[in-house]
Amino acid sequence: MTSTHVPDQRTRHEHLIEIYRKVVTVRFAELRIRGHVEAEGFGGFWHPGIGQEGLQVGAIAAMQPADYLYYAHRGLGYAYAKGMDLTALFGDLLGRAVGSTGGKGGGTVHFASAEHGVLGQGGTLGSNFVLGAGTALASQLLGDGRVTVVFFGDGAAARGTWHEAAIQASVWKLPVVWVCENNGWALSARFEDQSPTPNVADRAPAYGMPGVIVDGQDAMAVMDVTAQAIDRARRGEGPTLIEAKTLRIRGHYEGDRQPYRQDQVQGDEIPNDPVHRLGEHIAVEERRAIDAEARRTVEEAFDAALAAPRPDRSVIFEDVWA
Amino acid sequence: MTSTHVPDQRTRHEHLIEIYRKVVTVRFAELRIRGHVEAEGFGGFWHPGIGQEGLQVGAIAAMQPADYLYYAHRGLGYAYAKGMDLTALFGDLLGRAVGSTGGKGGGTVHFASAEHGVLGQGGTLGSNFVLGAGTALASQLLGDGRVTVVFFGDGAAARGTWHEAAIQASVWKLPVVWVCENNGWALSARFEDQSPTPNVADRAPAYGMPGVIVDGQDAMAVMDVTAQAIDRARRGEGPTLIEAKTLRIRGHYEGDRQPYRQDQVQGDEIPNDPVHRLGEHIAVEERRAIDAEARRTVEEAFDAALAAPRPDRSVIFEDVWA
Amino acid sequence: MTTTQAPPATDRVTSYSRAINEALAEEMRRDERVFMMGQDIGTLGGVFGLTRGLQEEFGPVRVRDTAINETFIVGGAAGAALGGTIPVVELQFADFLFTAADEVFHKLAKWRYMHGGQFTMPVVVRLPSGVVGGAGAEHSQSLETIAMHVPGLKVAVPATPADAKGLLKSAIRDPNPVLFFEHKGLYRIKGPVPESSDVLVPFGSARVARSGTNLTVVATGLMLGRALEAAEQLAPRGIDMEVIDPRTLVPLDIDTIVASVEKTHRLMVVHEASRTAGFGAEIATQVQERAFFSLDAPVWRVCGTDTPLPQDPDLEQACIPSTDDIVTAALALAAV
Amino acid sequence: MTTTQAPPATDRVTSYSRAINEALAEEMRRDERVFMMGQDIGTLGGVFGLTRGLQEEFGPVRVRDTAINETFIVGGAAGAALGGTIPVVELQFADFLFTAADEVFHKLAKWRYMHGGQFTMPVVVRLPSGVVGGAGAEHSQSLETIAMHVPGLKVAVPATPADAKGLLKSAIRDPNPVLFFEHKGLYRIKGPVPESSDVLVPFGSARVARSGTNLTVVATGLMLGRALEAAEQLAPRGIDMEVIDPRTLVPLDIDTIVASVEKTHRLMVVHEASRTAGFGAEIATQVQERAFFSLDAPVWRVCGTDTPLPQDPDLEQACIPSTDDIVTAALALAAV
Ligand SMILES: Cc1ncc(C[n+]2csc(CCOP(=O)(O)OP(=O)(O)O)c2C)c(N)n1
Ligand SMILES: Cc1ncc(C[n+]2csc(CCOP(=O)(O)OP(=O)(O)O)c2C)c(N)n1
Ligand SMILES: [Mg+2]
Ligand SMILES: [Mg+2]
Repeated sequence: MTSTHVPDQRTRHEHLIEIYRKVVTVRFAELRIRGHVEAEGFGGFWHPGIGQEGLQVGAIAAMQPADYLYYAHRGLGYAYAKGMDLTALFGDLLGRAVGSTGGKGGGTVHFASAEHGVLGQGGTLGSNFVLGAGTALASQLLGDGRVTVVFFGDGAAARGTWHEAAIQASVWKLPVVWVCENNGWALSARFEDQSPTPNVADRAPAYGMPGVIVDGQDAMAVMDVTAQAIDRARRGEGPTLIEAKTLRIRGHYEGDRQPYRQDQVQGDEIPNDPVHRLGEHIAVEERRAIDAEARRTVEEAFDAALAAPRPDRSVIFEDVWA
Repeated sequence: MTSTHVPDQRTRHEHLIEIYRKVVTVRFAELRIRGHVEAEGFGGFWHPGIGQEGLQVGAIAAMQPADYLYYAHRGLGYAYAKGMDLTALFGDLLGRAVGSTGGKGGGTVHFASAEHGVLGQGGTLGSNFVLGAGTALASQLLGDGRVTVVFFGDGAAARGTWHEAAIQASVWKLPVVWVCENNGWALSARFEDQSPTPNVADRAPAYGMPGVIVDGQDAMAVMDVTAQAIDRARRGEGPTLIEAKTLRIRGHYEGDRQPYRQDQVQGDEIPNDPVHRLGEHIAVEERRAIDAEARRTVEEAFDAALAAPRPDRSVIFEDVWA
Repeated sequence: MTTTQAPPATDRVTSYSRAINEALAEEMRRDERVFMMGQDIGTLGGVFGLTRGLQEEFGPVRVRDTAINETFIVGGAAGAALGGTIPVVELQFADFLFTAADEVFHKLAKWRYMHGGQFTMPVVVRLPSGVVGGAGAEHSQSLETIAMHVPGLKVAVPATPADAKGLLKSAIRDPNPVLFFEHKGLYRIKGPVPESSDVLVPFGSARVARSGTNLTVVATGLMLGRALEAAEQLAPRGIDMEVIDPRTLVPLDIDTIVASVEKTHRLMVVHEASRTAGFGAEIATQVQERAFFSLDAPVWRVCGTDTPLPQDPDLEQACIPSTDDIVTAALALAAV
Repeated sequence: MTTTQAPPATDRVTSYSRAINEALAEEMRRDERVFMMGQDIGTLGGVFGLTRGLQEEFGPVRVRDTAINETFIVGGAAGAALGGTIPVVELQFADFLFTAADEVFHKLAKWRYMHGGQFTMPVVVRLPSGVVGGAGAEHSQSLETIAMHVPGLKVAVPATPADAKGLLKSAIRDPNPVLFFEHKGLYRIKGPVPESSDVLVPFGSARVARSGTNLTVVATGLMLGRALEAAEQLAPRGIDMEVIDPRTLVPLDIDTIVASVEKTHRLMVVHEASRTAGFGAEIATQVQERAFFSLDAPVWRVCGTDTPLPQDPDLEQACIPSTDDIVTAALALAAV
């Protein structure tokens, strides 16, 4: 894979550094949240994205700032990579007024940032398929040149909304890119037990679109295929289905004891760790400096969020109506 | 295609005669209904199946009596072919107490016959996908050896219920056969404008199932491919997607003036008419006798239905609860 | 349709469906961000003909025929609204709310709230509703109450051509999602409609369709005409009915209804939707909450039966209130 | 949970979730046609643990893990019922009724009717319902009223372990489709449950959970406990509340409620679902229809707010009635 598709004029190495910085920041964020959940408990459900940060950050690295993002529920890597403020993200998680949702968040949150094109998430899996296609339709209608990227899991790929959105998006050549994080599990269901084909990407031909499989632990490779798909979408050639192969390291939610799981990966082992894969290409000193800064950024943001006030209960009546 | 898959010991020619008899009976029924609608008007919507009778009868000829049927909305060929009484079918249409629904029918009816395994139809397109898979699941659970056949149109194939049902049916190897009547139109929408692939059957590989295309005007060919699919299903090897290529001769409903339509076929022309295709193989005398009998059967049944009383209005309170 | 006011000089008489068609055309002319999608709305002009001529005027890019994919029609509209457009979509039958229910009741209704108010959701879903003669149990329902129960959706139920036009224009300009229930049985009725393209009917303002003194009747959609007919039949029998059409259920102009009941002391709600847990119950409850001591009798309901709707056109009429049913009930209620 | 009767000698104390689990196991043992499907109900035993141990006992053929396909879970159940089995399916959250709404409100509710009564539809859909602490706007709703409005569905809303078990067993034996709303916030509560596997709680029989003289309160699910707590707090203040749990909304035992109101002359309905067009309105309306002249005051409602539910667990509590809210309202209503 060449670097022709990277979205701006920086060198490939500069990109790698930037991606590493984000991946490692998300990693520290993941660990910080886990620590908090383990120590303090948690209202709601936190779905850790640890181990999947590389593909999240890699794919988003191929987007333009104005492009639209519908993220999935596994972690906050997507939103951070798209430019959202960490304190706002932690604030959402902790139900603080500084959260991007003004404190309505908490648990499996609905981050959003109109400014960064982070359009949110539906709590019902697969609803993002139709919304994402619709946003791409708006871009086509307005001629604004934006592309919409929609993340989803291997489990969500079974929802009928996929079928309805994908057929229409393909026929209308909508500028949308679908990124499947295939981590092998949908809660307790193994992908291999619930899919008639070995890969989600095998379904792409039914929709007349390219299906691309990529190693989801290789952030740079994910960036490259996503960049190609985004280019194609922006050229008006329609959607692409990208399947990033990854692995769910932890339970479905933090605290899930995974009684259903017999595979090797347990606890903290991250095979083919995207942090290490990227890190290998960076000089040790530089990497240490990035790591230290990332850790500090996370600590400061988390502390700021923790210290922020909770919203007044009256906010429940806000934002029902525009 | 050999005759190995015909479901019983009759000769292929005996089968052809029987299929012809049913096809021509359905044709007369179609014409009788059209005449009635044109002369008397009609409460509701009648979706003519004229020109598509060959594939409906052909596919059903491959079924065993105990097998289950979910039909589509295009005519009544399916239900008649599965053994239902014509007077009951016309009675449904005309809102008579003799209808299989006891008079609740009328217009786009919901025929049913528990006795003949005719399980009905959902008024929302595509709902039969999930119901059909479910009935096949019941057969798998009960080990009753039955197969479920589900008819649907090229338009209905876009519904998400297809995706949800097909994945699960394939993974569980449910004994279900999907028969798509691709007549090129979904109301005013051309299939070619709304499908990312040239054929519905092109979508089968996404679901790990065989996709078979057959000339829907060739009733015997449809019987053969359906018989193969049913055998496969009965053997426990899972579902098959059959696409029968046909053409919608008339409007979407009787009375539809089709302002959206520019293609050649108009009015009464039936290219590649399944009646003629079958008829060519039958001696003229024999054919005439069958035709005469079919016409008489239809007339008698229609008259009987017309003469039957309408139900009392009190039936509206029946059958809400078991 | 009986109305008490003569049409003002600047009105002309047109049909309910034409009025809707005009509203769509005018709003699309006014704002380029408005677009439409749905099944068969383009070349065909809609199964009920509501969008006729619009694809000719605005082109196939702004008037789009979709596949049979209600989740996309509504969910795609939600996404398109987030992307800066104003989608006006049609479900071919209001019942198909159920084939896109997650999109309607979760995405449209809650997206703004769930994401802390950062987005607006200016989507109109047009919903041909009610019995039309033989369309069956899944193509004839009146589902507006469900929309009323789920917070975040505005709900319009126009009963006249003027209201259909004026409310639809308001709906398209509203930054909130609106479920717009058009009654299929009213598409052909005619009535006065303002000439000007600037006349809007605001949401949350009930219309007193007939003023009276003995008994208040609240009715919507197809039932409004029947209630007005019933009123004419009852007048010579000494019952002077006030007939109120709320026009929108969310927001609901309960003040106008309460004021009427304070005058008449008796209330009857008439709706086509099945009786149990229909919007009649909500109106009855709010009225007794607010005007309990003004009521001389219980609030009564004349409603659709608690049954699915049969396919047969005659039986289907047996499932919804007739003018006679309203007359009979009114006589009985007046006597309580 | 406070109850007025001491548990009979043959009861033992167990949890609401255990009671449900027992009902499932007993009915599967009793009738081979009963099977279950849903997401994560097999190896995991359900996200809320309700089906734990059942796949071990009955095997993966009768306790089946599905993909994420709610239309199949419900529509497949409908088809499986037509094929001679008795499906008991789980939607992971009651809110997912909306991802399978066509299947629930059209297929389950109307198939028998549409096809002239030739088929029965013995399907139970288990629906973990209500707020549970941070599950958000699309995982916390109380949607039972919608099911009440669409004819053809029975609706159970058990509030105690005994009722959860007894009603679920009745539901599985019922030839009609049943939506079984289990309250997620009650899964861990404990209460007396009969030892015998033959004890059924019939549908349509309300339970007087506390008898009283001044004020009738109707409450379901999580609200029942809060109403009973409120009653204890109010007793010393001179208000003797009668608390009634209808247990099923379809059929609804309105007779028991009306009889109580004829004694107390005041009624308050408490529910977690959003206020507008919730089942409180239906109960209020039926009561004033039938017992208008027995009422000394309007029927009041203490309900969930007309807002989506925020994700935050504390804010979410602000959206549903607390014990304090019930106490305050009861004091005010008693003073009307
Ligand atoms: C429509 C719907 N069904 C079920 C759920 C419950 N649920 C939440 S996450 C999840 C598993 C998702 O698996 P996958 O899509 O592979 O994402 P992953 O968790 O593996 O990242 C399930 C079943 C839901 N939120 N929405
Ligand atoms: C879910 C749903 N959407 C829309 C409709 C309205 N409708 C009825 S038939 C039809 C066209 C169906 O086309 P196809 O499936 O190809 O069948 P055909 O009429 O060609 O036999 C449409 C859009 C419906 N009944 N259900
Ligand atoms: Mg997964
Ligand atoms: Mg077709």
